[in-house]
Amino acid sequence: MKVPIKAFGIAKEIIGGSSIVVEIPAGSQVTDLLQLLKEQYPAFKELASLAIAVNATYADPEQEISTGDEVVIIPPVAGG
Amino acid sequence: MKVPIKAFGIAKEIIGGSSIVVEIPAGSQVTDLLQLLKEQYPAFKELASLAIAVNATYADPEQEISTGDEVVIIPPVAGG
Amino acid sequence: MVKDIQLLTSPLSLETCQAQADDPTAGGTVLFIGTVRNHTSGKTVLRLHFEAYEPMAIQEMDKIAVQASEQWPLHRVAIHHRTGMLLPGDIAVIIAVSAAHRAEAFAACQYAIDTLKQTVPIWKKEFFEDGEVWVAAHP
Amino acid sequence: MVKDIQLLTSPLSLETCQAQADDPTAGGTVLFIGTVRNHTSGKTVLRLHFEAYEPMAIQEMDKIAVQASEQWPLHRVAIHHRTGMLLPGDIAVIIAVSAAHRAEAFAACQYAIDTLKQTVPIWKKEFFEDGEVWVAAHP
Repeated sequence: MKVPIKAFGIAKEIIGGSSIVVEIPAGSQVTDLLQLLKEQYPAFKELASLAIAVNATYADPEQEISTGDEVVIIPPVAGG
Repeated sequence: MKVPIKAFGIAKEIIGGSSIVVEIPAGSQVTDLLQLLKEQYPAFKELASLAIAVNATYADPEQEISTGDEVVIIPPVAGG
Repeated sequence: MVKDIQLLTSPLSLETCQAQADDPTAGGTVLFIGTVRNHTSGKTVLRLHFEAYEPMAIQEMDKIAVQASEQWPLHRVAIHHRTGMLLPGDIAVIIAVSAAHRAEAFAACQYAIDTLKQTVPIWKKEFFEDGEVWVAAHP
Repeated sequence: MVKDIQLLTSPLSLETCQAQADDPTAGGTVLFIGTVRNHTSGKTVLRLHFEAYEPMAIQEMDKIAVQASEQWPLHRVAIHHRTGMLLPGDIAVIIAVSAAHRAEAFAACQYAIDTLKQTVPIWKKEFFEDGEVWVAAHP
């Protein structure tokens, strides 16, 4: 399935835009997506951390991604 | 010696004014003054605490009072 | 517990946060104010850009207020975070907490800023004379 | 450590205290704000009068700032206390502390308000519909 993914902060610079669409098998988990992203964009491996939010909530690695989910790459946060 | 003593807060109401002059023997200590005040004004015994400041600093009980000292009765404080 | 959670592009107001947090039955209000520093590792910061994943940032700040009030009996919590371009000295975040006892307001306010820095999806880019850097991005 | 210690008969200003405490190299500023409560032991407070032994109150507040900065590495400390007649909701005291690390600013600010309430010669009389009382005077 095709999953649109939004990016913020340094992730936007790494993917070269504010969103991309990735092709992943149905039933893929967050951990699979993270691995795919790190393969496609090795710069992600150099970050202090990398998380995925699904529907505006931090997702567990085992969480399955479904069609229609809002998926967002969360590089290290630095609020405050 | 005659020592003028200033009062604030409830101490002012207890002595009935913003200052009094007490007669104490030369060499009297702060503890002697406190005892004298409690005898003359028994309402001081009912307070949660009673301290004496000499020259704008909390005085130890053993401190001697000298002529010219600024002596102030400090009832329980309640700033903030 | 009453909460007021905001992401704002306009300057943050101490008066507003204090008014939001103030409670006539509270033992005191504690505010944390984070301002933009003028130096980072010896380099002069010219300006700073805050970017937020807004719906999630609001939700995460809301969670912080809720989790704080589960740990301490709070009256009110206000969390205002600025986004966009800021200059050194500008206020980036204000957290205001009131509680019946001030020790609880201190503890909850400190918990809130510590947690905000760890969980809220807001990113900060510092601009120097010779370049720019996403803060905390790399180890 | 830079300090700004004031007893004031005019309304206290958050902006002023924040500006006094703010430091472009600090990791954050913590403010404690004490306002006049509208109730005490179930009775409505109409107004409140603060009286201070001024030179000693200033000296004791100054000591608090110095002692705090001996315990924690602080950048700036502002302590402003109001005197005279206040109404419920009015600000009675503001303590603002900045430090390189926010944990130190929190600890020092809490130390300052706790100590102020114990040592600074300021007295508070609460006025109710049916009388008045010097706060904390009796056990």
